[in-house]
Order: sequence, then C-alpha cells, then structure tokens
Amino acid sequence: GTSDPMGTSPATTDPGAATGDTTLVVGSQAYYSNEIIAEIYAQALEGAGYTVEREYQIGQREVYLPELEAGDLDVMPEYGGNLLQYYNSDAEVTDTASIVEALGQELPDGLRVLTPAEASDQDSYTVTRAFADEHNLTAIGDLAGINGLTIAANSEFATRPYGPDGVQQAYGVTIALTPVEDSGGPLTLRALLDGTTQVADLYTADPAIADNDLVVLDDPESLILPQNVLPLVSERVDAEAEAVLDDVNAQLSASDLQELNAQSVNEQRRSADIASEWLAAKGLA
Amino acid sequence: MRWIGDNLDVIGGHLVSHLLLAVPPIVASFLLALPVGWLAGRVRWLRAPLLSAAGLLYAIPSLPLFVVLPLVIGTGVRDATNIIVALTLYGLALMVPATADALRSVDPRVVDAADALGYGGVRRFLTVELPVAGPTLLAGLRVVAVSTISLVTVGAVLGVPSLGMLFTDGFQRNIMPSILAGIVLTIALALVVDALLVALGRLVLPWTRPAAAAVVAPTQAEVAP
Amino acid sequence: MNYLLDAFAWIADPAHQAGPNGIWARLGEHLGYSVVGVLLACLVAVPAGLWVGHTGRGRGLAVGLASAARALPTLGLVTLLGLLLGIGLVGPMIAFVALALPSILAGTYAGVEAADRVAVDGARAAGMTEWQVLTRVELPLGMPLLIGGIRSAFLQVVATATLAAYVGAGGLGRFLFLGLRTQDYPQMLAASLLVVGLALVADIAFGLLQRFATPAGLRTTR
Amino acid sequence: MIEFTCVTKQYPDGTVAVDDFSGQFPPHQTTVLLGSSGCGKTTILRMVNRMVEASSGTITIDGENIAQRDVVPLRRSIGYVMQNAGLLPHRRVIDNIATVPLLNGTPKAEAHARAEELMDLVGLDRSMARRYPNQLSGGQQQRVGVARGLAADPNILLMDEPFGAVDPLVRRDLQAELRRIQSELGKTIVFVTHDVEEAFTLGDQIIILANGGQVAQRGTSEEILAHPANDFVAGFIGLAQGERTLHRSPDGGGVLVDGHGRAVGVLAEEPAP
Amino acid sequence: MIEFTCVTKQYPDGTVAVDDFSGQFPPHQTTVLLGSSGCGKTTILRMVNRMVEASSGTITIDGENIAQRDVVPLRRSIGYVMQNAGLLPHRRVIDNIATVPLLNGTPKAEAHARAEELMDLVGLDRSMARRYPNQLSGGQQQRVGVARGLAADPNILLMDEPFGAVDPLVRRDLQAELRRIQSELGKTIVFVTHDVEEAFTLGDQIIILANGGQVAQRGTSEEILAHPANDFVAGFIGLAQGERTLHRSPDGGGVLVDGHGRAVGVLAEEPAP
Ligand SMILES: Nc1ncnc2c1ncn2[C@@H]1O[C@H](COP(=O)(O)OP(=O)(O)OP(=O)(O)O)[C@@H](O)[C@H]1O
Ligand SMILES: Nc1ncnc2c1ncn2[C@@H]1O[C@H](COP(=O)(O)OP(=O)(O)OP(=O)(O)O)[C@@H](O)[C@H]1O
Ligand SMILES: [Mg+2]
Ligand SMILES: [Mg+2]
Repeated sequence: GTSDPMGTSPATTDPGAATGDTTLVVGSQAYYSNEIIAEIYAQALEGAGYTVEREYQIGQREVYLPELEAGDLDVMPEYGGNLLQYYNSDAEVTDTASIVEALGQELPDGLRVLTPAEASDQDSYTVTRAFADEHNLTAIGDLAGINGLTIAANSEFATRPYGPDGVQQAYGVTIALTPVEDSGGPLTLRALLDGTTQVADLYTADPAIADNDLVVLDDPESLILPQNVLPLVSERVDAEAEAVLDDVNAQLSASDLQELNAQSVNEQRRSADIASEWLAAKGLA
Repeated sequence: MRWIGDNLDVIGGHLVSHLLLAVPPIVASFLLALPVGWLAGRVRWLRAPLLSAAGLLYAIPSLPLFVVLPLVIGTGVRDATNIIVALTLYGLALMVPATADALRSVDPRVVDAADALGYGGVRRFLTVELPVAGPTLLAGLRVVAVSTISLVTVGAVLGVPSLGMLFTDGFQRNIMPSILAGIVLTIALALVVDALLVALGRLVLPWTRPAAAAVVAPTQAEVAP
Repeated sequence: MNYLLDAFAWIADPAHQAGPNGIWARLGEHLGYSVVGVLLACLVAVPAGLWVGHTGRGRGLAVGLASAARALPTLGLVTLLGLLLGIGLVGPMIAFVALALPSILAGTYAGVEAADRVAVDGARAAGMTEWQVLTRVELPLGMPLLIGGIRSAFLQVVATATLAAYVGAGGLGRFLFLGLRTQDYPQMLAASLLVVGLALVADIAFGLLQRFATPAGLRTTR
Repeated sequence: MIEFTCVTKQYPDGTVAVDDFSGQFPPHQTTVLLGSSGCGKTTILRMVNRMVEASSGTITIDGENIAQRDVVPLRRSIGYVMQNAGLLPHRRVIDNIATVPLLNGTPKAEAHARAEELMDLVGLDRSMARRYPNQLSGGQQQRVGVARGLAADPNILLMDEPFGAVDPLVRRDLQAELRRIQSELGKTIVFVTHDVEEAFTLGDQIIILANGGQVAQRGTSEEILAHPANDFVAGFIGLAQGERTLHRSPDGGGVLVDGHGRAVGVLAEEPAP
Repeated sequence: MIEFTCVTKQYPDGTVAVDDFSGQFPPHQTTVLLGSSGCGKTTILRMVNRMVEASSGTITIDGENIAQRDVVPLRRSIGYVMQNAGLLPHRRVIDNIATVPLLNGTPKAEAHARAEELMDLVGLDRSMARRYPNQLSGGQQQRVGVARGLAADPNILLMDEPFGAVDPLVRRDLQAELRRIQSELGKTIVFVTHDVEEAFTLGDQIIILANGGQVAQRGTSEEILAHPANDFVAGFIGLAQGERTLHRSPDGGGVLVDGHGRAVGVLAEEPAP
C-alpha cells in the first residue's frame, strides 16, 4: 500500500495472491561485492526459468529489511554474523552453524536464510606487511604491548564483541578507534596505507588486501563474527528456487569471492558480466 | 575515461531517474510556498516564526530525515514519495522566504491601483500580485531548482537511483571517472534546468524582457571611473 | 513521537553529556567546524562579492558560479575529496566552504548593490575615493544583506557538518552515524535535534546581529 | 453631484487627515482641490470611491449614500487616475486601458476596440497598444492612465496629481489635452494638485485647503485672485510675496516683472479675447 | 570662471548626450541650465566635477584644465547638490553636512561647529543635527544637501534640480533662501532645472538648451522674454502658447489673464521698484 509515482520500488504484488507466481525480486546492498552475488543468484534463478526483477544498491539493512518483511523483496545476499547482530545485538555465537540456527529464531515470520556459502566477507584486524614484519605480527594477540595503536573502522566497531573492549579482554591489546564510516572502503584503506592508523578493519574479501600485500591478523579466540554469505529469502522462494541457490552457494568459495571483487574494482567490470562468467566457469549457467 | 564510455547506459538511466525525482519537489515547494509565503507576508506576527521555521528546515541533516520521515508519513524509506517529501521540505526552506519577499516587494501602488479599479481580493492576488511578483518568485524558484537537483544525490545512500549512485559506487570501487561524471552531470543538469526556467520566465513574464526595459527613462547616474 | 521522546531523554541523560565524547564536546567541535568553514568561505566570498557589487563587473560570472556551486552535490564532493585526500578534516572543510560560498557571495554583492545608488553617487561627488565609497557607504548600507548571506550559509554548513564524522573527525555527526549504524534511532535523532538546536541558536544570534548591523538611519523612521 | 457632509477621517495611527469637511462637487465640472503636502487632498479624493473609508459624516453621489453601496461595483463605476499612472506593469497598454470593461465582463474584442478609441482621444498612437508600461515615457504612461480612467465611461473621474511626475513641457501638453477632453465629454472631475498654476488652468471651481482638509476658500480662479479670503490664501497663491503683483519693467518692451523683479510676461494692450 | 570648449559626451551605449558644447559660467554668479528632460543638463553639470568624463573638448576652471587634476581633490573642492539630496542614510544630519571637511581631515569638533553654522545659514534648526535623513521632510533634506554642498567653502556650487522633488510652497521658500545665501556668499553657481519660473527666479544668466546640449539661447530672463531667439525658445518659455502674453481681464479689478483666459496676476500701475 505505498504510493510510488516514480516506479523506483519493485512492482508490489499482493502477498496473498503470490502462489504460483514465478517472478522473484532479487535485491542487493549498496555494496559492489553484494551486487555481484545478487547478480549470480539472479542469473542462476533465470537459468532455472524464474522471472527475476533486480533491485540493486539498496542502502543498508534498515532500508531493505523492512522491504523484505513487507514482501517487496524475495532474495537478498546476506552475511550471517551481521544479519544476526541486526536482530539481536547481544547474540553470543561464534560459528556459522550456530548463527544460522540463531537466525532461525530471530528472523521475522516469513523470512528464512538458506545454506551459507564458504565465501565470507568479515571484519578483520589488518596491518601492512611492513608493520607486521617490524613487530612480528601474525595474530591479533601479537599487538599487545604496542603503544599508541589505533584502528580505522566504522563507529559501531566500538560496540562489537571484537571491538577495542573485546580485544582488551581476550588478548590484552590496547587499541583506540578512529571512526571512518565507509565500511572498510577506500578511506579506511588509505588511513592504513598512509600510516594515520596502524590497523584497519577491512573486509576479508576486499581485493585491496591482496593488491597491497596486507596482513590479516588471526583471531584464535574467534571474537570476530563469521560473515559467511547466505541468501535471505521470502516465502515465495519455493523448494526449487532454494535448490538453485544452494547449488550456487555450494560452489562459492572464499577465494572466488575475492577474485570476483577484484574484477569489479581493478578491472571496473559490470556485475552482470562478472556473474555470467563465473556461472559459466562453474557449469551453473 | 574508458569507464564512462562503457557505462553510458547506466549513466543515462541515472540521469533520467535523477530528473524524475527532482521535478516533483521543485513544483511542490513552489506551489506550497505560495500560501505560506502569502501568510508570512500578510499576518505580521506570523512572519518571523514562519520564516525562522522555514530556515530551520534547511538545518535538518538529510540522512536522518530520510530515515525518520517514513516513520511519520508511513512510506518505505526507499519510496520516491519519501525522497520527494523530504526534498520538498528543503525546497520550502528556500521558497517560503523567497515567496514572502516576492509578494512583499510588489509595488504597493500597483496593489492600490488594482483596488481602485475594482479588483476583488482573490482575483487581485491571482491576476495582479502573483504575476507582478513573478520575477522575484522566479529567482527563488531557480535557487530551489538548482539546490534540489543537487540534493537528490543524497538518496543514493539509501539506494534510490540517481546520479548520486555514481558517487557511492565510484567511491567504493575507486573509480574516479564515475564520481567526476556524477558531479559534472549534476551541475550540468542543474544549469540546464535553470536555463529552462529562465526561458520559461521570458515566456510567461514578457514584460520583464530586457528588450522591453530598454525604452525606460535612462538613469541619471553614471558611475564615474 | 516515541522516538522523539527517547531522543530528548537521550540528550537529557547526564552520562551522554560530559567528557571528550559527550554532547558538549561534540557540540563544541561541530560549532568549531562550522565557524571555520564559514569564515574561510567569507575570506573568499566577501572580497569577491564586494568587488563584483562595487564595480558591477563580473556579475554574470558571479551569478553563474554561485549557481554552479549551489548545484555542486556535497556527497559527490566528499567522496571525490575522500579518494583524493583520505581521512581528516581537509576534505569536508573544502565541502563546507563550497557550500557556504554561494550564499555569502550573493549576499555580499546584493548588499553592495542594494545600497541607495543616489547616496553612493552623492558620496562619490563629495570626493570620496573608491575605497571610501566602498567601506564607508556601500558596506555599512549593505551589511544587513551581507549578514543575511552569512546567516543562510551558516545554517547550511551546520546541517552538513555532520559529514566530518564520516571521515574520522568529530562533531555531532559522531552520534548520528553511530546511531544510524547500530539502529539506535534515539541517538541518531538526538544528534539531529542537537544540530537543529544549534542552528536555531545561531539563527537567533544572526537575527540579532542583522538588526544590530542595520544602520540606525535605516531603522528609525519619523 | 458629489456631496460631502461633515466628513472626518482619522487614520488608525491617530492622524486626523480630514476634519469635518463639507463640500459639493458639481456635475459636469472640474473641481480642483488645491493645497500643500499633507493637507488631506488625497484622503478626501479617495473617500469618494471608498479607497479610504470616512470615519464619520456622509458622502453621497446623486443623493445616494456611498456607504450603502458595494465597494467593488462602486469603484468600477468611478474613474481614478493616479500620480504615477498606477498602471499594471504586466499588462499591455491596451489591456491596461480596458481593465475595468474586462472586469465587468465586456467581450475582449469590444473592450479593445473601445480602448483604441480612447487612445486616440488622449493622443496616444495606436501603435503603442501592444507595448508594456515600462516601454513608455512618463507622459505617455500618464495618458494611458487617463484613458483607463475613462474606459468604463464613468460619470465621475477622480484625478490625484495625475501630472505631478512629468516634466513641465509635457505637463502643459497634458493639461491642454485634458481641457479638450473635458470640453468634449463633460465629466464630473475632482482634480487634486498642489500646483497653483495647474489649479488655475484646469479648475472651474477651486477649493483651497489648509491642514486637516479645512476649506480656506472656494471659488473660480479669478474670484480667488481678485479677493483672496485671507492671508493664508494670499500667501499660497503667491500674492503676498508679490509674485502676482505685476509691474511694467523699466526696460520697456512691455515686459511685466513681479515683486522680485522676475520677468513674468508681456502685456498686450487689447483686452482679453 | 568655468569654461567649456567644444565639449562632447558620448555614453558607452552610443548616446551623444552633449554635442560640441561651449560656454562660460562667470564667477560669483548663478548660471542656470534650462531645458527639458534628457537634453543633457545633468551631463554638462557632472562634467565639471568629473563625475562624467568628457569624451572630447576641454573644461577649465580659472584657466586650469580639470582633466589634469586628481578627481578626488577636485570633487572635494566643488560643492554638489543633487535632486533628492543624495544624503548618506546611515549618517546623522551633522555628519552628512560635515562629510567633505571630515574627509579632508578637519578635526571633528571643528567640522561639527562649522556644520552647525551652516545649519543656521540654510535655515535648519540645530536641534535636528542628530537626526537621520529619513527623519526629515523632503524640504529639510534638501536644506541639508545645500549645507553639505557649502561645507568645504567651495568656490563652485553645482546644483542639479535641487528643489525638483519638494512641494511648491517649500520650493518657493528654498529658492528665496538660496537667493539670500548667494547674495551673502557670492559663489559661482551652476544650477540645473527644467522649470522656467525657477530659472527666471534664480538665474543671473540663463542658458536654454535643446537636445544634445545645443545652446538655444543665453542671456538674462528679461532678454530672453523680450527677444526670444527662435520658436523653440518662445515655445519653451510659453510665449508661443500665449501664456506669457497677458491681457487685462474684462471683469476688471486689474486681474491679468493669459491667452487661455487663466488668471495670472494683478497689474500694479506704478513701474517696477
Ligand atoms: N494611511 C495613513 N495612515 C496614517 N496617516 C496617513 C495615512 N495616509 C495619509 N496620512 C496622513 O494624513 C494626512 C493627509 O494625507 P493626504 O495623503 O490626504 O495628504 P495630501 O494632501 O494628499 O498630501 P500630498 O500632497 O503630499 O499627496 C497627512 O498628514 C498624512 O501623513
Ligand atoms: N549613463 C548613461 N548612459 C547612457 N546614456 C545616458 C546616461 N546618462 C544619461 N544618458 C542620456 O544622455 C542624455 C542626456 O542625459 P542627461 O541626464 O544629461 O539629461 P538631463 O537634461 O539632465 O535630463 P533630466 O531633466 O531628465 O534630468 C539623455 O538622452 C540620456 O538618456
Ligand atoms: Mg496626495
Ligand atoms: Mg538631469
């Protein structure tokens, strides 16, 4: 029941009359990597005979989750840990299996997540190779004892279990937060590269890590929530569609995701081309 | 620059959605500002509060407005309605004072003459005061048009398609030409719309054409070197 | 409505007020950024506006530039400068200056132009130098409009100064982004309310300043 | 016949602009209200078409109290010409002239045809019909103003310093034009001015006003010049300063000089034609 | 002595406002430039203090070419009175009058004392010293303008329709005042007007201008009235229209009427004093 003179939001179909409807609306976050995954889902579904409408680059969760709940979106690539955190910021789980289980309870009626992929895109404590060599760093705990450390990350980093308080307790690391609000984007990367901060919270699928030979520090205590890719879907995704998406996820590896992202950023290719190439290469086309 | 050539369709699509999002708030703020501006000009004690309130609208940070407004008006965040309402509010912030000024700047002798000729109140407002205030109203409308077109880009943060998407996407993927194209096209679109408004003004306000004014008695004062 | 009440409660909570991350500190930073941005813009726009208004030259250019600057999307500028300059205040500050320029420029030249032409002519004929005409006649007479230009520039910059937090600086944007990212809407709204409150106070202050700067001879009537 | 009986006007700020004014403006004649700035001339004039409402007293037109009439039709039935012409800047000359007929619902073609005739009457070239007011000189604008005042063929024409803003040569033209028009049409004209020459030129009857709309004297120009009622009148029309007492210049040539030695005219020996 | 030799002024837009004007403005006398709107009076006047730069020709003051002089000291040495006074709205009356002395570095107390004397001279009550211009009537503002023009005790006073905007009674006052001041001070005055009466009242010498600053006639008022140089002049001063040809009114009483039958004055039998 929303008015939409510009036609920018999806053609709303009455949820009651949805049975037998084979049109699925696939959305993506305003994040290029997410859009590539969404496009892979979309093309796979089209390959299976579904009609797909695309709604890409939808801001953040506070924008698209209500639309999913309202039935305006059907498939959305998500990340396990953050999705759970959105619905329950106190959830104390550390592995993907329990995240999926917890999501089963936390998600609103009508929404469910499917089998996660191996690929994940999660927060990290990342340092430059030079800094790692200088201080002999391989894990977060190795940062303990270094003075004046700062990390560039989004402001909510401060409230996370793996934020400054968390690493203080678990690893004895003292680190201050420099809030940079681009979610591990170019500003965060630059802050790290030009030495404004010693540590940066980059997403692990970010091609910049390989390009700049950066070091992602290990997290033996598993403070950092795993962020495996998983589709968040509506009731209109039937068993057949679910199978299609499961097939895709079964093939989507961590290195695949990094490679896909690299194509987008370094070669400035479009998500549609990247997706169809990947599907063809995996024999899913 | 190769990126631009490869993505002309994307850019074109954003340009069209941008324009479609910008036009309704421009029109709406113009129309809504008329009664409010009229009131501000007419009712003395309402003037200061109305104008201040209008000014403060402009001070509301846009991001929270986009997020909170739907809770008030009951739309989805990404609905065009949401963006249009929000941009209309910003447009009003500029247009209400401009309208009040424009209506007040109408030569009182003209209004007096209209009264003396036997114009009734509403008719006088619509057929005398409004057109005579036209040039000043147009100046205000031009400012509204330009800044609205610039503000539409903010919607990209929420996923509402516009040239702003060239910023968000270009930023994440480090594509400078994308951002530059977005900036240049936004400014160009604004200037084109501005020029169209000027042309429209010449059409509907024929008596203000410079050629017309040329025959007026010349000014006495020459600014000496 | 509930959110709004929660937002007021958030502001009223003493725990949120003191300290380097408290409301007062952030308000101070926010005000500081705005003042600096507007002052920098004044440094450019006021002399330029005075020149345009006084000589009447370059008016078309000034109008065009002001219009283009108004059309310059802040989001685009901030992302562009982010890529070019990285984090820090420099990028946003440039954006604030760009944002403030058009109003101040227009206010200044309009103010100078609005000075009664006959009075200006009389001053020149009395043997004032061009500088004296500008500083003793046009500037005082144009002051209310000039301050009006600064006033609206300031309101815009105050609203936009939240962006400083996007790139690691402080200001009320800190609350805004944290609230946005953690779905803490009361905090986000509180930040917006504080911004609007700051704008309100500034608006009133500028209003008084404007009245104060109106030459006595233009205020009093018989 | 317009008749004022004990009319007073007090403005909201307390100014008593007109205090107990009574007077008649006879039909088919020009009555000039003459007085210096602020004496209440405009106020009296504007009470006739109720642009200003009298605070007390009655004003009748042909015996009918105007307070009983609807203002809009009243105003449309009375021509009004203002100092600065008061033209509508966004209407072409022809539409400005035709304003009242158009308001009254006269078909456009008819109203325009009539407006063109009026342009002839006031001495405006028809080629100017499609111009806007700011494309005319001050004198031309004033003619448009007069034409507009006459457009609805009103019985009454109110003129408030209609020629005050134009230069003296043009002014003299306009006065002559008005005399010609009046001799043709015979309207009831109330004409406000503070220019003694103009009053003497145009007025069948002249009412000299002192502050607050007090009547200092009324009569024809010759009556007033020959028998000024008091010092105020004598001063106002320049008798007291010797400006109207003319002497033969000692230089000869028939030049007449006034009390200040200023040359004023040449004496013709034959009596007035 | 101010002397124009073959002076032409073409404005940037191509208008030739003054075409080859030559003329002298003798010292300690009032020269009136008389002509209708747009004939170039203001342009000629403003070339004297270089508010307008001549396009060609030379202008000298006491033999010195003004083009050689710095404009700022030149302007400070010449008094200038404008039509609407042109006062600085944000300065008090006393400071407006003292503008030039203050610019010249005269100590404030001294400049103010002088300004107060000037207020007496032009007939302004000293109590008005601390008012702002918009708190004065038009006539009072005009007096301030005259006082300001005289403040630096200039030899030359340029007056551009200084009394054009005030009502006729006040105007007559101001003219009388100016005559009195001039008889005391004996400045070299160049006075611009389009009012024939005013020109005849004030001018020792009158220059009647036709379009483009063409000199139609120059001379005293009596010379011009007795022997108008041509039809243009006769028309301009009203001789052609019969306005200056006065006849005895048939009604008697010594009233003189002009060619239109308008009463103009009363004939005194004794010759001019
Ligand atoms: N709207 C008003 N409110 C208050 N006072 C007014 C108003 N209009 C006129 N007055 C005052 O009433 C008096 C008479 O004004 P009015 O305009 O009738 O004078 P006038 O004779 O027409 O003068 P002028 O020759 O200057 O036009 C003046 O003292 C004037 O200040
Ligand atoms: N700055 C200017 N640029 C172009 N033309 C001008 C300028 N100033 C005056 N003129 C023209 O020069 C001519 C003479 O103007 P000027 O002002 O000297 O006339 P004037 O005799 O003073 O007229 P008025 O009695 O109306 O003041 C006019 O045609 C006028 O239009
Ligand atoms: Mg009046
Ligand atoms: Mg002039």
